[in-house]
Amino acid sequence: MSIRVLFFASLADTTGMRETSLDTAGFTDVASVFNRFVHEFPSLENYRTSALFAINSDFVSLDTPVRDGDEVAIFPPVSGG
Amino acid sequence: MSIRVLFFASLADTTGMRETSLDTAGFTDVASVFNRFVHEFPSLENYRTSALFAINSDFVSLDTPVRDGDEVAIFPPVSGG
Amino acid sequence: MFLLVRNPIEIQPIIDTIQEPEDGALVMFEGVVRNNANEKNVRFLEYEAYESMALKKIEEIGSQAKKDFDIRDIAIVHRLGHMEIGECSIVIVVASAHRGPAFDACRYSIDTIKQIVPIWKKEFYEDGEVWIEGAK
Amino acid sequence: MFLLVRNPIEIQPIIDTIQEPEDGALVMFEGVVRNNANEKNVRFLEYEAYESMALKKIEEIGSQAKKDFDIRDIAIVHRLGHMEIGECSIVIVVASAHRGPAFDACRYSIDTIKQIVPIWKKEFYEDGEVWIEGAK
Repeated sequence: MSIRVLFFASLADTTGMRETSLDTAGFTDVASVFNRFVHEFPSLENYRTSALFAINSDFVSLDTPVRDGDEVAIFPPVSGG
Repeated sequence: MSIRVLFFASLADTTGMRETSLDTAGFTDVASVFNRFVHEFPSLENYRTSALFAINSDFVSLDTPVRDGDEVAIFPPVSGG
Repeated sequence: MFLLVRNPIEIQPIIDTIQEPEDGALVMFEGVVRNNANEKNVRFLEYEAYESMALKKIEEIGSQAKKDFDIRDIAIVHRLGHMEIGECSIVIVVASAHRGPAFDACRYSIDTIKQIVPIWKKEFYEDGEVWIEGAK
Repeated sequence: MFLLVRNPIEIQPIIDTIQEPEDGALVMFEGVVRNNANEKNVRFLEYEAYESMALKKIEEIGSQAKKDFDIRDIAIVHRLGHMEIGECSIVIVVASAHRGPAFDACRYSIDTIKQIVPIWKKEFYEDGEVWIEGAK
């Protein structure tokens, strides 16, 4: 009963990790997952409005529910191309 | 005292020539040159409104004067690219 | 043809892969690494991606381009990793009978890639390095 | 770089000729010989030009593109003579810092070339041949 959480680019630098797992218990939506990491890495708060969120490779918003087995990705605005 | 006249593409086919020279005498403007060839090749008349005219590689109109030594080109609408 | 690669991209093999005898126009875009940005000299770049999602989004953009514009096919190849000045980070090739839709589809695709595909560029200067966030 | 040529055009050498380290975007157009036109099968094409004027007009269009759009450079190479299906009749490469002006300049250039450059295409079908007059 867990979710995988991925960070990329500056957010991987901020959290010092690219990937981690969370026990699903206690996490209801993307915001609850994000808040969990803001608690550990306060400067993540700066990204609350600019960060992008995806579940299983589709964009979602902070109020999207998370489910067991989901891959949740948190990343800054993109700059590819 | 002459002008060079060039034909291209379907107009070279119509006139059976790609290049010829005319004595300047009697030719005042592009129209007078064009009319000279319409007289010899009546089907050229069909191109009076669609043909393009150039003197020394610049587009001109039927009423542009021709001068000794000019290179006058007469050709159909272009289709390059 | 939608690919993420880590080696230099060559445009001619991409053209050869997608071109068909009924095509009359190819419109192509190459993004290349510039030697300057934000008034600083850039030494080189690194591109990182959320690869599975990036490829999925690139495929979605290509499919949308084929739906929205009268084109026959589109190829999008994005390179990841270390890139030197002048090297190509992305190639888009659009093939169609006529040029208008090919221009429109190519423009749409690169604009949308820069907005939504999870790939990030890190610029390395003489005096440091910066993650670029957000499209230009 | 403005050329009329009679041999096959390769795009990469043109890119290599004009690209500079300050360029961030290349937008390219290739016109290629289609296997059909006006609902007929095309076997091959021949292009004829008023060469001195064609080159002059191509140079003027390239200069105008550099004046009107914020691009660094543009190359235009048009092939003349016999061309088989799938072969390239024209390549345009626009190099600039940013993509927007490069797309606009490339589009402007091919549109204008098709309107004013004295080059004509003859289509050869199974049952005859026709001079094409006027741009599409």
